[in-house]
Amino acid sequence: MRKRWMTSGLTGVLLLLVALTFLPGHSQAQGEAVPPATIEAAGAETEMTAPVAEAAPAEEAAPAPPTIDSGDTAWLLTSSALVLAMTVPGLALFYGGMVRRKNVLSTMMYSFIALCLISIQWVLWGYSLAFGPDVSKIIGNLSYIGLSGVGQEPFGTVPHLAFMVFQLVFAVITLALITGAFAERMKFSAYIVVGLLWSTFVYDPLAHWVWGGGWLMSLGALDFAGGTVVHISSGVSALVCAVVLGKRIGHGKEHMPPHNLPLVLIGAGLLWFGWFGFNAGSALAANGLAASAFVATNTAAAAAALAWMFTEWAYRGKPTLLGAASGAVAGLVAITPAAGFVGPVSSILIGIGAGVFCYFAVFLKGKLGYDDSLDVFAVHGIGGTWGAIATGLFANPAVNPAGKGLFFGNPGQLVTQIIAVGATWVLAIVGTYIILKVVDAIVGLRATEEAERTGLDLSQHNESGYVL
Amino acid sequence: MRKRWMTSGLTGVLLLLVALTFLPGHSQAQGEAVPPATIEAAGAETEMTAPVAEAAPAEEAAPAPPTIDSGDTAWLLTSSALVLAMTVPGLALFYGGMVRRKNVLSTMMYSFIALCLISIQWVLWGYSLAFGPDVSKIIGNLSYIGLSGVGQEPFGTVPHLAFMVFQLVFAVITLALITGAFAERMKFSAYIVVGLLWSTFVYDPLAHWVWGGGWLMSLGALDFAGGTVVHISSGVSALVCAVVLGKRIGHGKEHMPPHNLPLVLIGAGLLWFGWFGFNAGSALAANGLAASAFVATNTAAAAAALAWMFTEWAYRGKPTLLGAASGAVAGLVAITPAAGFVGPVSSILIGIGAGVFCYFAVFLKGKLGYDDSLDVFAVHGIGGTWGAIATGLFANPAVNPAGKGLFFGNPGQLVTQIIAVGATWVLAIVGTYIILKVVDAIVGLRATEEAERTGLDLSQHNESGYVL
Amino acid sequence: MRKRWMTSGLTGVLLLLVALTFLPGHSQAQGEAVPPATIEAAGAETEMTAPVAEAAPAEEAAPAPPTIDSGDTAWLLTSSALVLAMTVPGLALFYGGMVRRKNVLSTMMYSFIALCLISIQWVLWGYSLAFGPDVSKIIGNLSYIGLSGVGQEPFGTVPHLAFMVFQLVFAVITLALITGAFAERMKFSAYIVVGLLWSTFVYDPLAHWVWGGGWLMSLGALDFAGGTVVHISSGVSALVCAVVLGKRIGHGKEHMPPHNLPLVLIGAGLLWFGWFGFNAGSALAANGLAASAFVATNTAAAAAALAWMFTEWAYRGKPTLLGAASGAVAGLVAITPAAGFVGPVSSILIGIGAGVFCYFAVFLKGKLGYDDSLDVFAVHGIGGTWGAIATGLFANPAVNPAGKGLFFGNPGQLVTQIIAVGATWVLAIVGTYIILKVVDAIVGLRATEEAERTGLDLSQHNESGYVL
Amino acid sequence: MKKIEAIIKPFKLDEVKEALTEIGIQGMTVSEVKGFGRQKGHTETYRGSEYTIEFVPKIKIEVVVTNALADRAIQAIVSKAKTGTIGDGKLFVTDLTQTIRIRTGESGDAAL
Amino acid sequence: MKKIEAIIKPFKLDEVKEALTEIGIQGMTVSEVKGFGRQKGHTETYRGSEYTIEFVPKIKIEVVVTNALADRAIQAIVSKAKTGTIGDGKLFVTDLTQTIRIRTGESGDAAL
Amino acid sequence: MKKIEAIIKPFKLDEVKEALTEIGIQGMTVSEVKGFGRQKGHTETYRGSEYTIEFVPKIKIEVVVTNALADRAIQAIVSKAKTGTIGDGKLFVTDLTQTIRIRTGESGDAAL
Ligand SMILES: Nc1ncnc2c1ncn2[C@@H]1O[C@H](COP(=O)(O)OP(=O)(O)O)[C@@H](O)[C@H]1O
Ligand SMILES: Nc1ncnc2c1ncn2[C@@H]1O[C@H](COP(=O)(O)OP(=O)(O)O)[C@@H](O)[C@H]1O
Ligand SMILES: Nc1ncnc2c1ncn2[C@@H]1O[C@H](COP(=O)(O)OP(=O)(O)O)[C@@H](O)[C@H]1O
Repeated sequence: MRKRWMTSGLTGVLLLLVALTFLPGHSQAQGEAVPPATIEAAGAETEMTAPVAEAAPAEEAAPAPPTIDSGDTAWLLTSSALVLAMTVPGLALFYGGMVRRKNVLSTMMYSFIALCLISIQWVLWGYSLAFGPDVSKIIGNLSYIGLSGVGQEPFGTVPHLAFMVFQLVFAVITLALITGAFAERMKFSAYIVVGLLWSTFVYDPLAHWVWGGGWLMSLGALDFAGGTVVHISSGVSALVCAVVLGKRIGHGKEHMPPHNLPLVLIGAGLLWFGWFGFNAGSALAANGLAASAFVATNTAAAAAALAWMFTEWAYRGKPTLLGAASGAVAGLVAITPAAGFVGPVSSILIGIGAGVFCYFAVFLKGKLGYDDSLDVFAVHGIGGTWGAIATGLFANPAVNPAGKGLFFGNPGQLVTQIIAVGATWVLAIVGTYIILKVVDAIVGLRATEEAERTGLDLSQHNESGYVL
Repeated sequence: MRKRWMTSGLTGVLLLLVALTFLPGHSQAQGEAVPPATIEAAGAETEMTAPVAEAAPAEEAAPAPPTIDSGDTAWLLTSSALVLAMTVPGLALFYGGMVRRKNVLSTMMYSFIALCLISIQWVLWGYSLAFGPDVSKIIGNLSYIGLSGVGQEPFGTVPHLAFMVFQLVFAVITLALITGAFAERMKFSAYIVVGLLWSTFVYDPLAHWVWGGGWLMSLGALDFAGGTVVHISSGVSALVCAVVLGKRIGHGKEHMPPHNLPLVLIGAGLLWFGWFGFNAGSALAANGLAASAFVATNTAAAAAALAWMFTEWAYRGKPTLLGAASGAVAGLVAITPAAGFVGPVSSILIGIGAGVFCYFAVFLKGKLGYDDSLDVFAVHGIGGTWGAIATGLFANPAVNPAGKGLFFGNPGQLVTQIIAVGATWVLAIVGTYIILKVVDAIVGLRATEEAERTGLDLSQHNESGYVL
Repeated sequence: MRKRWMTSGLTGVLLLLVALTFLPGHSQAQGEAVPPATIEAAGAETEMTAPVAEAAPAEEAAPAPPTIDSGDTAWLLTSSALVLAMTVPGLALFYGGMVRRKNVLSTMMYSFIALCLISIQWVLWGYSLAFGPDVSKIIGNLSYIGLSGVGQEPFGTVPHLAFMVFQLVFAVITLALITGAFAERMKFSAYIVVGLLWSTFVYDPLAHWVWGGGWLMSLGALDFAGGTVVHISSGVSALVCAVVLGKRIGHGKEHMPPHNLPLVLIGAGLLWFGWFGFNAGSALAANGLAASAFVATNTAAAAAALAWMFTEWAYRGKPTLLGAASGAVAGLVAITPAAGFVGPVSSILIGIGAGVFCYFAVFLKGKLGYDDSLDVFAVHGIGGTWGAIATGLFANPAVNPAGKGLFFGNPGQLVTQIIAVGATWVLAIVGTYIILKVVDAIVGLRATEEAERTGLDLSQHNESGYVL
Repeated sequence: MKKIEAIIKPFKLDEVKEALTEIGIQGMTVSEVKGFGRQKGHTETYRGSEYTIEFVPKIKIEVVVTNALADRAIQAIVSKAKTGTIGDGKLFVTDLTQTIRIRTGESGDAAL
Repeated sequence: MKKIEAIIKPFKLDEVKEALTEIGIQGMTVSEVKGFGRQKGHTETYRGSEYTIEFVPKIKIEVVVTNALADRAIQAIVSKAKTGTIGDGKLFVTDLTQTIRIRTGESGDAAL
Repeated sequence: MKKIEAIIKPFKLDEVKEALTEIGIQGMTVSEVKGFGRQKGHTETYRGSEYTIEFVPKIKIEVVVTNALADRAIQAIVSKAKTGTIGDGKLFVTDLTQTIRIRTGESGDAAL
């Protein structure tokens, strides 16, 4: 039965794709065929959609046709690879090491499949929804479906496809981040459906709002590399997941220590490493701004790791590796929206805030009693919110003329940031809640009690992590 | 005895190298001294040997002296580092996690030593055989021995040494890939000899045929990043190894599950990450074509992972992490020859084909009864063959004017591809078979039964993987 | 008590930072505001401080204002990320896998905290001491404190901040390397203090001497990427630590095998991978010299791995994975000072020397009886010394006109190299000894006997590496 | 002096331990074992081949008790370890001839 | 009721298990142990230092059988675990005073 | 024939092993166990939550000896495993009814 259903499903998909390949309008041939006028339009649009476009000082004045810069392209391709490595193996390890041994594979699988699913979703329709020509400041239209019209032509100073794939890896990791909230209990089949829906109905619109020409972009909200789009959205959605799915069996009674902390450290290290692509790559060029974002990223991560560690040392008597690593991630989260707008000393302050606030958010979880397995909300939700607000405080026009925060004389920016944060929270809560309820009704979200006790590795995947 | 022999061997090698350093003709000094005429010749040759050379539209028209482009060089150096990381730690982990605990180190050692051995072989003579000035379309001559004449001068838009080292890491991984077939049973000393011979007598000529100005290149065979040279050659040679060495003790009777799947996932992740260097780096420039190859690579990997996973789900009732990871690798293999010639939708189809075909190839192995320990043939042999043929089907001149496949009106390309595939199969089978038989006669290929039972880690290396 | 102390400490630091952010002189605003004259001065200084500056043939002749090259910037940012990955996760794994299970986290933590601490120290004062305007050829002045005046403006062909962060990751790894000597027994709190003092009073001056315009630079000592600054300094300091701290309990009596060799191999692989950034990045440009350094790096690593392996095979009867991996690291160490000055064949010889000398240095340790837990002195101290001297032998002006060694007719270079080596040894021994004695007196260096027996993971961090 | 060995389901360990301490037992020794029995194992699939693993993870508790306490201890273990489903495990009792506390050299009941 | 403990070579486990089930034994408990004995261990080398590991990996099988079955069980184990080379292992038999199936509370022969 | 089981502190294994070989005992079997007793465990902290782990890692030595050697063996173990601090462990002795060397089929004292 299932077999027949799957086979025919696959066949259908295949036929569709074959059609897509040969439909004249959808062939990538377009890439080359784009007339100069269209290219210039694309160029102009770049200036509009690229996160740092506002930084370009002479955008109106220079009507020279856009050309590809090999250095900028090298950096953007490198950055895309780095961001991919954040999800797999980075996040897969960070999360996989933190669960119990019996769930290591299922937890890693969530990240791995996020990469696979969204890589296809983004190419087929996600990019079009997020970055396709704007419809009412809400969503992109469908003209880029199957990457029709997205080719090797310049988009700013890089090939359009390079910009597309850089955005793709952001969409991937955002979904993967959420999985830490429901690790050790969500059914794999439900996850696939939830993932596709969430990315399409929450991530894609949000990316459009902030980066793709939507209303938050028009409002002037600053988000250099994804504080709202990636971190608040995933962190808040994670909280919704934790609440809707309920606690793991034994939560609060049984001891559930991380089964493999060295894996967690490899993961944290790869996240830090890849985050340079995430933040410094968001300059979309290999220039001074990229270097500045690079430095802010590193500095904030270090400061936050130390802040978490010392806070824990003061409150619990011992500094821990997991604490330091969690702090580093919190700092990376918080600096994400600010990376291209603040100097190194501000980034230390943002980092310290992240380390302290996120530590107490984890602490509070214990009091509030929901079971966000791997603290996605405390780290990404709270860290992202702090970062988005801090951007409104610390943005320094000497670093980037496009951003001027409260401390540099522009209180309006803080208000804009708060609006952006609020909008993201609302979209994430409402969108995620509806999706979960629908999928729960149709497929069921949670693994059975027996499956959960045995562990999801065996019950969902017929595999064991280790034979040692 | 052995000690004395080794010591004097080492001394001999040392003296030779010292001689090589100071022989005027072999000093790298040449690099700087090359007269303009020679440089132009080298430039022209670039156009001939570089995989994508045909893409250059105006090669005859532009007699400007070649210069180094910093962006292209940055990308090629980055790509070389990425491809190196595919072998160590990437493949070492992918393979090392899949064997039994008692063989983890010996399996990793195969990859690590492939890197060390071939790094020296390539510098001393391998590069010269593969990319030295052509002799009868069969092999390079010896004029680049010890990298004599290979220096910092431009080769296309990158330093010649950068092109050399990019090719080096390809030679490394090709040998390392084969080791999955005889893991858990080949003697380490035999492996060293087999590795050196195989690389010299199979890989180097083949690289010359396809990329270095040999007969397959003249014929117009398309292989963007190594479908024939790397994957078919290693996959088919792996099959020969599996058959010649025979089965592992207990094969088919004992359960031999992977001992550490998280390591396998780290490995798969690093392979995916590094493959961007492999494929997009093969554009030899940071341009639109590189971006296009990057996107095709990612898309095919994702599609193949899903295809394998759903196929297994349909046939076995559960999706597995090892299946999804294997599918991703199969997709990466299949897109390799096509990466710079096809658009994103075609790459989805190529990926789906790879996932399904390779899954069934693994399945068939069970029926045919040979023991290819880690399925190198099923994944690289079959995946590579499918990719080479698919290139002849899907190559789209709008993506790259150098390639036009059957579906775009050029059936001749398919025939050329089939010839290239056939030639590679023949060279790999014959060459590998002869080498194995010779080494078996002289050194013996297999570890003793007791060594195999104890595990190769202890018996070959006096080490244990873990003390947990 | 401790809690209150810590809280008020944190508050103090915070206030200081806030002050730093808004002090006009320290704002990064400067970056943009630098008048052209200053920029040119910075440019000139670049030529002076950049390791390869001497290679620029026409430095006086070309008064064109410096501009940022996107390709060079892309490569330097990529290289910085690569070098960061050498410490975390690279070195953390290399060292973490080699200790006993009960100390895996504390050992990894040393590396992780080196990254966090020095990332802040360097931004606040370290960079200024090392690369700030020179004071008496001994130390930089404090004008770059808090990165005041270090911004997006060009420094050579890259943004000044990119150069700064590239140097930062070198300072990080140097401290992290030392930790292998006292792993499994130094108190975590003592380590933090020692680390900060060591980096400030040993590393920063030494970097200034060799790269920042100090007396060794004036003398013409060659150190392309850190043979003296990074490897001799860490290796010799490691020896001092091993002697001052004394042996681990049970050393020489109990068997202390590496608990997880696959982690060691991942670490070694990431070190190799990252070392391309370390050495080829030190060209500060994506050019022929970078390619040449890249090739020398790879070749020496491979040669040294084989040399160590064959030496061990001859003397102990079996080749080991740990031996091959250690050899590769020894080769990478030895080629570091020479990477931009020698051709590929010389780098084979340097690699072979490294493999053999470091093997015997480890061997000697056994005889001399000090307990350098992870052989930092044998690998980095001896390997670095050999590399610095070898640079004086093999430096080939055809590779880089800035370096001419004994074998190319310049015996004076060898003398200079020996002076540089000697000065580094002296600074490292004296500085480290004083720091250790001071910290021992105030905080105490060693964990208690019970803490050491239980393992530092539990006793210092309340954590266990694995629950398998 | 009796030695009670019980093979139980791993997630029951905490409950059993508490029940034993409640009746005054101050020590026990625990190890991880694999059990084969009526409870069927599970299937694992690797690259399309299926294997059945017949061994199930279990915990073995060894507790030495005075004759006086033996019955209550057995009772405590059996009642807490029971779920009523296949695979709950077994309990075996042996006589000991001697017991020593290494720290003090005490023997017999005093050693526990 | 007897408890048979056998220390055997790890790769013999499957054969022994089959032989036991063939004679009608439905359960057993297995654990990983390290043995020291006449069979010499192996040498390990780390960075040039050599160490001899004297402990060899072994499998311990514990199977409780009725007195009636004991001899056949012993016979089955000894014949299947034997390779004839040093290190084949030992077999020890103890008397049990009580046996309980936790799931049902059955005791004695019915508990097996 | 007696079976001595001793639960000891892990770092004492080597000394105990040597003491036993000195008095002529040629074999033993060792396994890793977790002990619960008077010795308190340790605290672990993960992301700010603290847990107390009550089980302490121990080594179990099982050695079968002839009745003649039993007392000296017990003496050797107790004296070498003792540190005098809490958690040194216990030693238990059981009677065996049968012993076989699998390689040869020898039984009784000859099997050891
Ligand atoms: N004869 C036996 N000897 C030793 N251990 C046994 C024996 N029979 C069962 N066991 C142990 O008890 C566990 C549970 O037995 P099983 O037959 O699965 O269920 P139940 O005890 O509910 O009948 C087994 O996994 C095994 O560890
Ligand atoms: N006296 C003993 N008490 C407990 N276990 C023993 C004893 N002697 C041997 N063993 C176990 O039996 C295993 C095999 O013993 P060994 O002397 O190596 O070979 P063989 O049994 O062939 O004589 C040992 O590894 C150990 O686990
Ligand atoms: N009644 C018992 N039955 C089985 N094992 C026991 C018993 N009491 C103690 N043990 C074992 O002995 C170890 C040491 O016991 P403990 O009470 O901590 O210290 P001590 O033996 O010094 O009094 C425990 O960790 C446990 O493994």
